[in-house]
Amino acid sequence: MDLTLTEMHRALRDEVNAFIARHRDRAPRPGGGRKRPDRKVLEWQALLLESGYFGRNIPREYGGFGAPHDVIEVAIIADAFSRSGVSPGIHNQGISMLVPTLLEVGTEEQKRRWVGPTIRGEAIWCQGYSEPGSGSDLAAAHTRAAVDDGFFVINGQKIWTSSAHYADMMFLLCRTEPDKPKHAGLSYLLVPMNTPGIEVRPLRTMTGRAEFNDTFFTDVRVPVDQIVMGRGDGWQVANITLKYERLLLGDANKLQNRFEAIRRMMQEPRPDGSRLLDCAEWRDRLLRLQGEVMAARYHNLRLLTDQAEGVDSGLGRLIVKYHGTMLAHRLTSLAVDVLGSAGLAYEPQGEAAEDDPATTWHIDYMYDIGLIIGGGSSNIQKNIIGERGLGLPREPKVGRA
Amino acid sequence: MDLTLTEMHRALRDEVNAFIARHRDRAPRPGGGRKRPDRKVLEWQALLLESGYFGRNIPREYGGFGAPHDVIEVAIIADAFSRSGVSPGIHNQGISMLVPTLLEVGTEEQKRRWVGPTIRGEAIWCQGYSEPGSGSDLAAAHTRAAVDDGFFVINGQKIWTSSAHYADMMFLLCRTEPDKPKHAGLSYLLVPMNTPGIEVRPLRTMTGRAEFNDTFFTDVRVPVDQIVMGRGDGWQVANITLKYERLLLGDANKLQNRFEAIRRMMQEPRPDGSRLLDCAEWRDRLLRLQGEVMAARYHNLRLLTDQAEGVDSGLGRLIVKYHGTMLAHRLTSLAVDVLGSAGLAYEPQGEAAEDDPATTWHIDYMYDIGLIIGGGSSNIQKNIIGERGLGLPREPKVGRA
Amino acid sequence: MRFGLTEDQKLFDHSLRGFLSARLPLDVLRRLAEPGNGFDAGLWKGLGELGLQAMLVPEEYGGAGLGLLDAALVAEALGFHAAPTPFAASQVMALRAFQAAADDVQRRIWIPRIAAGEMRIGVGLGGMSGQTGRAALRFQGGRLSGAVDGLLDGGGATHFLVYLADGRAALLDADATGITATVRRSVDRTRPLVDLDLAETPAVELLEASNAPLQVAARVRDAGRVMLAADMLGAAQAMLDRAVAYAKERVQFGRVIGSFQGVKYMCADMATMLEPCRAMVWYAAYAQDAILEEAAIAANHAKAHLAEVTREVARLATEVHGGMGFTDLLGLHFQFKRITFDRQVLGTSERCRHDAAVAQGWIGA
Amino acid sequence: MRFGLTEDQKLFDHSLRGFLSARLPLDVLRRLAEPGNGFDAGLWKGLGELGLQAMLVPEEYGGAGLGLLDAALVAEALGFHAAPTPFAASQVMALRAFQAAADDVQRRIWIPRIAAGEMRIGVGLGGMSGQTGRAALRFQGGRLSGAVDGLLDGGGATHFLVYLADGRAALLDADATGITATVRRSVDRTRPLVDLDLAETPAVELLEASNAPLQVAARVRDAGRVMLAADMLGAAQAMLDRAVAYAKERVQFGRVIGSFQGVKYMCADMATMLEPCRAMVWYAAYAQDAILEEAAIAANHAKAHLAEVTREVARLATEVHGGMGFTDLLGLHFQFKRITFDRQVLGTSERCRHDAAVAQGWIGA
Repeated sequence: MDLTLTEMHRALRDEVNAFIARHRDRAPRPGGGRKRPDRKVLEWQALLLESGYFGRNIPREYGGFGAPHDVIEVAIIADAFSRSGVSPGIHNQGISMLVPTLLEVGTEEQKRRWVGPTIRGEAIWCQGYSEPGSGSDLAAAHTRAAVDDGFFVINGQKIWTSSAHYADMMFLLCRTEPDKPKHAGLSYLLVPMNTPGIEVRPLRTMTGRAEFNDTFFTDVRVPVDQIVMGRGDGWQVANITLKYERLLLGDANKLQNRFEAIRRMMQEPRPDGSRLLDCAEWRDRLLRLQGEVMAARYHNLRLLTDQAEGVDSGLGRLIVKYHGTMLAHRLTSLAVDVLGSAGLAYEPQGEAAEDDPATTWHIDYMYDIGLIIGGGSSNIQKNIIGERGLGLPREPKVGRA
Repeated sequence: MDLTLTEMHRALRDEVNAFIARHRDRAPRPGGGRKRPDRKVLEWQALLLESGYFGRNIPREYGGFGAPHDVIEVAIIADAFSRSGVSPGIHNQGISMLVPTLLEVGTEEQKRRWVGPTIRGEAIWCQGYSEPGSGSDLAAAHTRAAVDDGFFVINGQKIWTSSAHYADMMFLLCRTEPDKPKHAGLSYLLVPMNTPGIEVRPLRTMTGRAEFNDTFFTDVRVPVDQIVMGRGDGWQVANITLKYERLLLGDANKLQNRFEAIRRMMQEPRPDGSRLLDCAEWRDRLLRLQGEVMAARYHNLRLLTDQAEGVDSGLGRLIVKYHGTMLAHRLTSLAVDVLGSAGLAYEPQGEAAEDDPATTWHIDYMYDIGLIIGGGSSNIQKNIIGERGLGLPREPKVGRA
Repeated sequence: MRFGLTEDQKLFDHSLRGFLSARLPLDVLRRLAEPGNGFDAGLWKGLGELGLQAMLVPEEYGGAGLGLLDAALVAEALGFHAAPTPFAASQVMALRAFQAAADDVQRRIWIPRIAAGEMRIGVGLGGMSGQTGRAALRFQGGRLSGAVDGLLDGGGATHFLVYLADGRAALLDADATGITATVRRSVDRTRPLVDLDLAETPAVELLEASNAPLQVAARVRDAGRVMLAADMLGAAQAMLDRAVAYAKERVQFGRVIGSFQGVKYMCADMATMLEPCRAMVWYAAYAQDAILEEAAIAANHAKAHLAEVTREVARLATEVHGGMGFTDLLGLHFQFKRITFDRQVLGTSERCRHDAAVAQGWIGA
Repeated sequence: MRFGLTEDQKLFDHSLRGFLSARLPLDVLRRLAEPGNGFDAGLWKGLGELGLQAMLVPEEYGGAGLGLLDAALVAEALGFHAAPTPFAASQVMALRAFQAAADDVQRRIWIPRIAAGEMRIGVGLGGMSGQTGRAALRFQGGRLSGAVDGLLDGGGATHFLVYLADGRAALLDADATGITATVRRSVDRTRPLVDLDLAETPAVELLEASNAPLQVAARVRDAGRVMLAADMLGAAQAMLDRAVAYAKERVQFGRVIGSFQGVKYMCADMATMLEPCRAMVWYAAYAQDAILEEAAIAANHAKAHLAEVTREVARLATEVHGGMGFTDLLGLHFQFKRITFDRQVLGTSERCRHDAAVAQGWIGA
């Protein structure tokens, strides 16, 4: 255990803070992610990459900064951006999920072709996993791709493709070997979204917004080399991507940011001059959550260390998604209660409405349930934790119900 | 809905209160149940029976008071004894579980023979259900009874027999039809505990006390007419008994008594003069539990009405054990926290120690977990609620693991 | 003598639910909810024909003279179907305010109009309810100035009943001079919140015939809290019923998902939490009319407890539906948001529990 | 530069656990725990040989100069094995009190004796810790009178360190005149609570060399809270490990019970709650030495959070074992009671969270 800052760490911290102070006017609003990055976002991203505050550990040959892994450095940078409220750069599915997957199992050519444009925000990816009939049971995917003259020809339907309406590319899980057993018949393809035969229809959720899409494939042709690993390896690759998705979904920095925002709300005087933080029953509720968020943060530091040292955290990693999404929902539950009836006003359609903290908390209160369900529902997570994490036996197989 | 008191109800209330005031010196300490009732307990029980404050709705020919069912009357009597802190009579497994079972499916002769002595506290029963290999899976019982010359000859072992060391009788679930399927091979026998071949060994629990026993059967002979319903009907009879056990375990009056006791603790001034009830975080915790206890109490009134009207409450009844035992444990959790370190002193062996509220709360805190497990664990309860209460499909059968 | 519904109550409940079920299929609900003002003239008329607007009104004023338990059954059914119509404030709280604090003349004028369904009354309790938002009113020379936020049942209202800090209540005509009513569409599209800005608005009536106006206001508030508890009960029951039905149908991993203990236990947990709530709501409603010494305690605990339980049920029922539960498609979210709305208005759980402690004399007001 | 244990720490942990595992099989634990005084001379000697008594003592006084993170690993291992021995108060809190508030002479006399394992020091913080019970002491002319309840590590103690209300601490010889030490066997048979009655008992030393005695006392208390958090972590981890092992073995309904989602999810829930607690305990311990501005917040939250989580784990792990978990037979209850004890002493969760709020300046002390 060594969390003391070396001279170099102190220098980095000062440097990041100075960077933020000097350039914060050039930064876009934090958040976003529901639209294609605009020029301001792209320029900011380029500046962050060049300064080593984004993609810090990604090798230079793939467009990153190429610094060696250092947990404290990563924590220092995240902390400085979080406290200042300045955008830490783009976080989308391509960056958080596809890039680490390619770095882990992609070919040299795939890494050179895709990592750079993706982390620069130029190539936007969406995820083609879930289907109407297979939500939790991803490996039951029916979308099929038959080989014809050097091309995969894709037919089928995906749902929950979150940025399909403006994405350039999709990483797609589909069935290429229909004669093989369920898990062995899948492949992981990289599909340009402008390929003829792809139709994207917006999917409205309980929040009132259309954060997701249905995506339909009719004879969509992609060259056979647009595959990660080999034919029939799709389930393996998809699980690597899911691993990164689940870490993203349980993100401790997000929990910390939320907690701080709620604390600030409770510290603000209400119309009658009193503060909710002075009411012991409310304060205790906040404190309980603070304790849980702290545990999540320190746990995250432990995982980052494991990652830097090339150690698989095992159980410690497997719990993150379930733990983080449930805790996030409990945080937003407190937030909406703090807002009381004043938080109910809600106009989700307008761009401006998203700046209203009350509206945002209520969107999050619902969206969090989507995150509990998405990326492997809580029950799926508990299966994984129990079976892979604790070594408990699987549910016995039964015949078709 | 009619909870208004008629003139007759008011008269009953006054009468009960007057009875308590007049006779309270003759009443034994409430609780007990870990020893054979002594003369004082038996005399008090006789007085309650004769006055119609116990066994009120049991027909006269079986030794009860024979009053028609009336929810309000039952509530009035329970409430008066609860508020006064005076013993409402004996509650043991014979009275709460065997008597209603016999009244439901026993023969006329069985009712005449056993109900009276049992409710008078003269005949003490213990329950022979669980076995070392079959805790949750009761129907897997291996204890067998073969017929020989007009007798069942019993061999095997039961655990969790709670008053076996002083009981007169056991109601025993055992396998009499080894060739039939699991659930169809059982019978429900009434076994005198003084029959040769029965050995009782105390079983110490986590509380430090021996509230239960292991009971061993070696060639124990009971006449073949000592059976409730017929051979192979044991699982059906056992389930009737379990129904009453589960209502007993989730008892709303007990929850209410506990809540009131904790409220009184929190209202008492501490050494520094402050009261825990004035600390909003503690008060809110108590209030949350008060709300839950209220829901349980009103729900119980609803069940009593159904019972009086001969309606099966279905789901409403099936949830009682799980709901009540979990809530009870949360109540004792608050109680031990209220006591703080002062509650830790613990001498469970002495008789006097049981008068110490601190000790008692810590015993209950652990014993409550036993009650969550016993009488069908929470998982078993959730299966029952889901399958019988909500009509969800059963777990598919699989071959031996 | 018995704790349960009468045959009459069961029949009425049955016909009301039949009506709502036929009248509010999902596509109609979507259309009615879109404007978000919580009022539809056709639905209002139909509910009037079923007797909803006159049910609590004493017979002498042309009503059915029923009690709050009957009203709770209505609120539960409205919550179950997420019906976008005024009721809790307009037909229950406002009527109770008139009964307890109006003088004879006022009663004779207004109560028959309520019974006839001619009035829809948005009610604002301001700070007394524990709601957040503005609540600063001046009453002088028969005119009201200032602002009060978050009136209930204020969409499509003909009148507003607003409480002053001293417990008196002023009845305003929705079309009066100096009145600006902002109807705020809420998370729950089936009911809005209304903010009033008042500039020398003339009061039609002032309800001040009670000797204990603050106590009367608290009773009106408690009646409203019971109605919201019942509404939450209905909405949560609908979500549970649908989750159970979905779990019996949906197949994953080659099995109906309800056969997995994971899903089964979620349903069992919901049922275990929710089932005792029904008796609690009944009791709390009944107590408002018949067991006055327990009325405040029961009402406050019912609101708080239902809010806690139904929040869990709302989440779990959505989870059982998986991704589909999170979409707009199934319309499950109407009940989800109904629960959210009920929880947040007329005081959050913490506030209601605080009021329950006050009602028991544990602490000062 | 890294968040994790060093190779040295892992080795030490491994050898300590090996020792405890060999030394405390269930039958031995039963025997040692029966008197309930939390002390066994043989075990004490063995742990001394492993270096437990000198580990935190600076090298200049004959110790190993390790930090609180090392001590937390020890506390975790002791909790895992429910070891009936003084440690948290005797070897950590007392030593820290000497380091922070003893003068040079006092240090030179006493700290080497602590390192040598010659002293076992029961510590009483009285009201400062949030413990219930008596805490009224008068100090006059070098003598102490009055009473203080609930000292930790007081079984088999050679000395007692008791805090006065002003934050100074008096060291008493256990055999001194006027001292009555009542060793109360507790729910947790592996550690007792000691009540002291004092009548003009001479103090051996008075620790008063600090300029901010109340702050020092709070730091001693916080170090104790971290040790208890670590102890709970170990005890809960032992219960979880055993529940998982049992779930892999026990057959019901023709299947290993761990293959049922019902049981599997209980285990998954326990692991999900407990796993992040390990990093929290490490951080809280490390912060006491190296990140002083976060030390109080981290210590108080660690104690409170671990208490909440391990209470749940204790119940769930017992439930997974079914009836067997409730018996005395498996000895699972030793860890259950260890958790109970740790939660109830040095301040309950509500108190620790309150102290965390104070440490952040949210409210006054």
